[in-house]
Amino acid sequence: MNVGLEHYLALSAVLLTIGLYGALAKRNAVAILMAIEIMLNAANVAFVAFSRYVTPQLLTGQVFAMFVITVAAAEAAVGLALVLAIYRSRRTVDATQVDMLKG
Amino acid sequence: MTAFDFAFWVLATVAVVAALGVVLLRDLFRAALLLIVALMAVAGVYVTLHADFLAAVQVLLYAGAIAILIVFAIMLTRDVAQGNPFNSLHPVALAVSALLLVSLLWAVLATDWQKSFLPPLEPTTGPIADILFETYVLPFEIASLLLLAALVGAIVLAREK
Amino acid sequence: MSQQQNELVTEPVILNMGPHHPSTHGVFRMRVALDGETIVDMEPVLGYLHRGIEKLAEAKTYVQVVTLTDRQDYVAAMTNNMAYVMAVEKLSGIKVPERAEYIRVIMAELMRIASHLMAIGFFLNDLGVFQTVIVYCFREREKVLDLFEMASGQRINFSYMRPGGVIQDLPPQFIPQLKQLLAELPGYFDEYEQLINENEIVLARTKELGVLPADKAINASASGPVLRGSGVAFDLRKADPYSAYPRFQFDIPTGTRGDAYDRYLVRVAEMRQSLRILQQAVEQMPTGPHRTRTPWLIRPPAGDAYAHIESPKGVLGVYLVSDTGISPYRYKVRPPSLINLTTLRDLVVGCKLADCIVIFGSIDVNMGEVDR
Amino acid sequence: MLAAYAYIGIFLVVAAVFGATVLVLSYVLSFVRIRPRKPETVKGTPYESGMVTLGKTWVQFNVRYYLYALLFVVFDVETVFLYPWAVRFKQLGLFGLVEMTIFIAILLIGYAYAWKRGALEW
Amino acid sequence: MTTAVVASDVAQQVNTVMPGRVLEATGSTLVVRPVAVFEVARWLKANLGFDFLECLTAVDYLQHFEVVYYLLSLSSNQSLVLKTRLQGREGLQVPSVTPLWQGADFQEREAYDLFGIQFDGHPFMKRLFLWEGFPGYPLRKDFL
Amino acid sequence: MYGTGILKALAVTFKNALRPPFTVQYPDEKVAISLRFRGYNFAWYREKCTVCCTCAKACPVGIIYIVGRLQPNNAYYAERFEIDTGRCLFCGLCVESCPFEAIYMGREFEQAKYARREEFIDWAKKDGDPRVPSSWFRPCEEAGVETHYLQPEQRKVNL
Amino acid sequence: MPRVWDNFVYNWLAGFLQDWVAFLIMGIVVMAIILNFLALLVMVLQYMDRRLIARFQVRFGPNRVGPSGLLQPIADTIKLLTKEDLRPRLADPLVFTLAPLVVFLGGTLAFAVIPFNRSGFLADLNVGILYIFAITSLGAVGIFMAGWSSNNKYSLFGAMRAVAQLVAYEVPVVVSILGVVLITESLSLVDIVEKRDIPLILLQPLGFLIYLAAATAEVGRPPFDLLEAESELIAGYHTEYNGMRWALLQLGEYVATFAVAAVVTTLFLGGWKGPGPAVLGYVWFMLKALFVYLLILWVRASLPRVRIDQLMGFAWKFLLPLALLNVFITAAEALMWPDFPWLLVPVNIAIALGLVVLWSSLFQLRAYRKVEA
Repeated sequence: MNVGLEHYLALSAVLLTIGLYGALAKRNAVAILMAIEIMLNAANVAFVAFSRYVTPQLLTGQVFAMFVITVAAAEAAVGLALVLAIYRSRRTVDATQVDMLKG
Repeated sequence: MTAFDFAFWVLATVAVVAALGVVLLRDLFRAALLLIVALMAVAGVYVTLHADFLAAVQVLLYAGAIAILIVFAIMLTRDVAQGNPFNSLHPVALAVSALLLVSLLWAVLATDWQKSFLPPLEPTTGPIADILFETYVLPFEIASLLLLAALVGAIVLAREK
Repeated sequence: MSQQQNELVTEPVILNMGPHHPSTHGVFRMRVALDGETIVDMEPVLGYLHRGIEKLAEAKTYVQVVTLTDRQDYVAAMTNNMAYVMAVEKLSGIKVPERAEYIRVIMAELMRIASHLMAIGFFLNDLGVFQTVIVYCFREREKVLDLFEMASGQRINFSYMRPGGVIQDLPPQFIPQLKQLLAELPGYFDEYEQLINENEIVLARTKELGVLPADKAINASASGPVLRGSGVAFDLRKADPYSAYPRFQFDIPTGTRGDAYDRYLVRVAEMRQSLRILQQAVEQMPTGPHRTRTPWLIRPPAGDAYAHIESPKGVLGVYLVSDTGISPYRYKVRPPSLINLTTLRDLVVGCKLADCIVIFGSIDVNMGEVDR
Repeated sequence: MLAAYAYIGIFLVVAAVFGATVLVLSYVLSFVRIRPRKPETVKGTPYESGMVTLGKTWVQFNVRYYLYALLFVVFDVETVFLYPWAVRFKQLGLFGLVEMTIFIAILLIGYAYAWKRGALEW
Repeated sequence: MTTAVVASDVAQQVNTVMPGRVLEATGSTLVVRPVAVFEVARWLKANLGFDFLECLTAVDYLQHFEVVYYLLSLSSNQSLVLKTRLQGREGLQVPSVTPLWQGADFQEREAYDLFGIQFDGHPFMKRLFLWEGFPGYPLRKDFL
Repeated sequence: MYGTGILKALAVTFKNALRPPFTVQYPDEKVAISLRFRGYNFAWYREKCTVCCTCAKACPVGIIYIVGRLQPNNAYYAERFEIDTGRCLFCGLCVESCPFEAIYMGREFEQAKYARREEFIDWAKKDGDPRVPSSWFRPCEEAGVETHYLQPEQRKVNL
Repeated sequence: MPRVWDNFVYNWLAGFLQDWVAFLIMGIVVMAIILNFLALLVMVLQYMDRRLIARFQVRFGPNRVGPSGLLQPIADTIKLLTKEDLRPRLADPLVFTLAPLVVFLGGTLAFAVIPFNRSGFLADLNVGILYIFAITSLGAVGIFMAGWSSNNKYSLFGAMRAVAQLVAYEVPVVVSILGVVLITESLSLVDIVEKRDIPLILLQPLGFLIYLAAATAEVGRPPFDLLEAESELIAGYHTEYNGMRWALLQLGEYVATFAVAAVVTTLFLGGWKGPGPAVLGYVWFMLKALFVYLLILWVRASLPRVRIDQLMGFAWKFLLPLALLNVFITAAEALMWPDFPWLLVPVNIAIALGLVVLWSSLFQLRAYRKVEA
């Protein structure tokens, strides 16, 4: 079977699942962020695959992927800064132990 | 199997294995390095999709910038020695993820996608610019606002004082 | 800084700089506590070159000790010889002939040039010039050492001076060659100044760095270019003129801010003043004996004597105690390098890792002299 | 287009093999007694100016590194948008210039803020 | 030319302020009691302007140890030798002059290292050249 | 200012790059050393030596070892005259102290040996060897010899 | 298909082999040639380095092995091959071994897109410039891996500095090239060379200066060699490396430096263009690239190293604003004179000089010592 849209979507799904699993199951906040980056990449793969196979003459999907990357950069910057801030006050990056809102 | 298929399978395998490594490895630093590998493999996947500009962006931004940010965060939070353990929700997460995977795959395979068989555009840089700077002007400017907000917010959060 | 602010920054790295480090000028060791790149604490650890020269001297005759003094500050051995023989002369009341005094001054000033050349070369090396300036400086230093070799037969460990004068008169070729060198050197110094003085990177790296205020420098007994760089015009050649120095015209160059750059500038200016002194010494050179006859085994009367000279590194003092024996009862050196190091910790704390090396280089110590 | 990338992919593999070969060659030489192999405890210690290492090596680093990385990420994203703009600039014309000026201006606010807050100081 | 101050004059002045501190005054050498070193040094620094401690050393005379301070005044270009004698061979103690002159820091440590003289009030009285635990004090005459 | 200092520095290094090297190709090319050079290969003259051992006493490190034998004519004959040149300071005090001008410093400097014991040399056994005495402390040796040291400019430069 | 492969060998191979097999064989042969050329080039560069530095320092340099020391690099290689393999006990073995490989790849892969001649390139990418920037930043990751895994504090400092340097200079590097892209409207290196007849250094003098400074810094060459500052960090990130691993690190570093020279040649100096027949393109390219390398070398022999905070300040406060200004000035020029006539050459040079002077008087590389509150 020739590689086509379904393959890319399947790859995207697998990556998304791995990312989700990591994001849900990890203790370390930085590891969770890394898992989220994988999820965003999975979404990007889907975007670009659609762009390639559904609208090959229109690169909207790729532009969307660029915006996603931008968002990912912003998310990583703020997320990691948050992790640092939490680490500063709590001396831990264990996401399960961070329950600030409870006071 | 064509060379194109071969490339896809290799890249997809590398991406998935590296992503699994990111999630499963105990050594956080190695996990971060594997994240870079995974991101590069995804860039390769973009290339197979004729999105070469995006692939370069991916390597430049993800592998070059975001990954370095993550590595710095690892060094700053000093938890490398403690490793990268799973939390108590581990089995639940596994179940949820498996469920998601099954449903997603089912959706992917069951849907009859409207494919177009036109040749892809080449080179991509120009058309992207056209869309970006003519159709999506507002999102583009908002992206800069987002980046500004992220910058300011992160500096406020990360500063020592 | 309060505890709150400091939380994410703490956990200093303890780093050993030295003894086997490319830029610790021998075997100096700094135990540095770093926060990121900033130095929060520093402790100098000495003694890797301690050979017990002071103890050894107690078992040698007065003349034999001269060979030990060569090995204290091995880049400026001539001045070590001079300080020591001056102490012996003071202790035993030996008069030195006029010509010998002139020869001594010539040697001391040449030594100052040679030592400062090396200091500048290594200073720039510490700043990160890939060995270039040091090679240039060694080129000139070699010429000075050639003169020394001509007079004393050695390039490093001269043992040239003896109580009562110098061991041997200057060879006939010495003065012409010295004159030639005196004509050449200013051009080379100009070249260094062109290479270094206006270089933006050098300025950025050394200005306002390691500032040693004058009062602090005096309090820390700093001497030599370190003290003069802080703006204190204290030079034993003027303050307590010895040997033939009262007869020469020269100035004491001083700095204004007391930073690493000023110390460098003072060194260059001092080399030019040394040239001036040499010029005058060559012109005024008297004839006569180069040495008064002294017995092979000197037996000074009981007592103590302290002689000090302005060595390239600073005030080099020798304290001798005699018990009328043939060897010193106590031989003590006041090493300028060691005492100039006193302020190092204060200068270094708060700087960057790279600055630490530069400040250390700007003080210009010689570990042979520090540890003895 | 894909062919060009295929070359690069092959080049990557060939270069990696080349690099690995060099390492392996050196490793093989230790079996034919050309390369010495005399392990010793001291040889395995990290070099720290000839002294025993004090304290931990992998310690927490200063947060200033992170602030720089942060700025870097934001401006790297910016440059990524600049490139397609530059390629199509002559078509976009004045409108493109205005657009990009606004974009950069907004980011420069952040830059100025970072400068003001001392994120550019070490 | 650095002039050596006449020690007997200084001794007189010191005696009027702090009687009984000075033991002996010959030439430019002032010998004081060990306990009085810091006081006298402080007085000398404050009143006679001896702001530069050029040299600090010790000598082992077998019966006693002598600690020698070679003081210099940069303003008036005068010099003075201050000495003190410590009897006995064990438990030697002198007040440290480091609070007055930072330059005494390493020199006192050196004297401690090589002679075993404790300088009270020194902030960091550790061996300078030799390692901690070195047996004995090498510059003493009874060492080796 | 404005990077001119950097340009000046570059100019200086460029100027120096055009000069001939000042170092020498050591084993092929040797810089002449001064007549007073206190070096290796002591020149010892048996006929002048009276085995008074002044040199041994003058030596700060005590590396001169002399064995003498009283001859029938009431003169001493040096059977051994050893200097451990491996530990020698080359201070020249032995030369200076010799009352009979029997020992001279040499003008050699290539001293490397394969073992320490080879540095322990019995000069009494090297009677016939050619001697290269240094004129250090013995100005009489200076006569007739010229060229003190080679100026780098005079050297032939081969790159 | 690049034309360098479209030759008789390929046709001959394709005559009796399957198309893709011929393609593969051809590819591997060409790549092996490029790799060996790079390895040889590094030897030459290293020899040049040592000889020329020696010239700047008025000494001889290596001259004992072979005529004029020409065989010195080979002797060094043999020595490095036969060095004992040492690794700190607490080092991370996998990362420690892989790091030199990554550094090597980071430098080498850039050469895949650099056109040595009109048709002398491996691949012509539409995003060639971005590819080079993306790939060379990989080298910094390798350096970071090397320093991190060595379990040595000096190495770790070197690694942190390497990444800090990458982080600081990537942006000026990328922005400074934008002027060139604005003029040539392409990201492909081949197009950029083909597009204009005059070397772009004349139209983009400021961009050239910024790129040269920033790229030198990015590959860690003096005066920005903080990652292996020998007077501070002994050897920085490769303190613990020896033997062949070290050789690979050095190889990667030299290749990366030469890549900078090659990129400068391609973008600003007109690449392979020069008088003479087409084959001479290779020669012209190499000559230009070696000239740029010589400039970098000359600076190395003359200038002291900057401090880490000055390094970062220089990138963020000096180079980045200038590069952005350069982009806008070029854009304005492109609006007014889309063809970039010759008239703009003196104008641009004047603008460049003026801006450099203006900016350096605003921002002085002054010594900065933080006063603790």
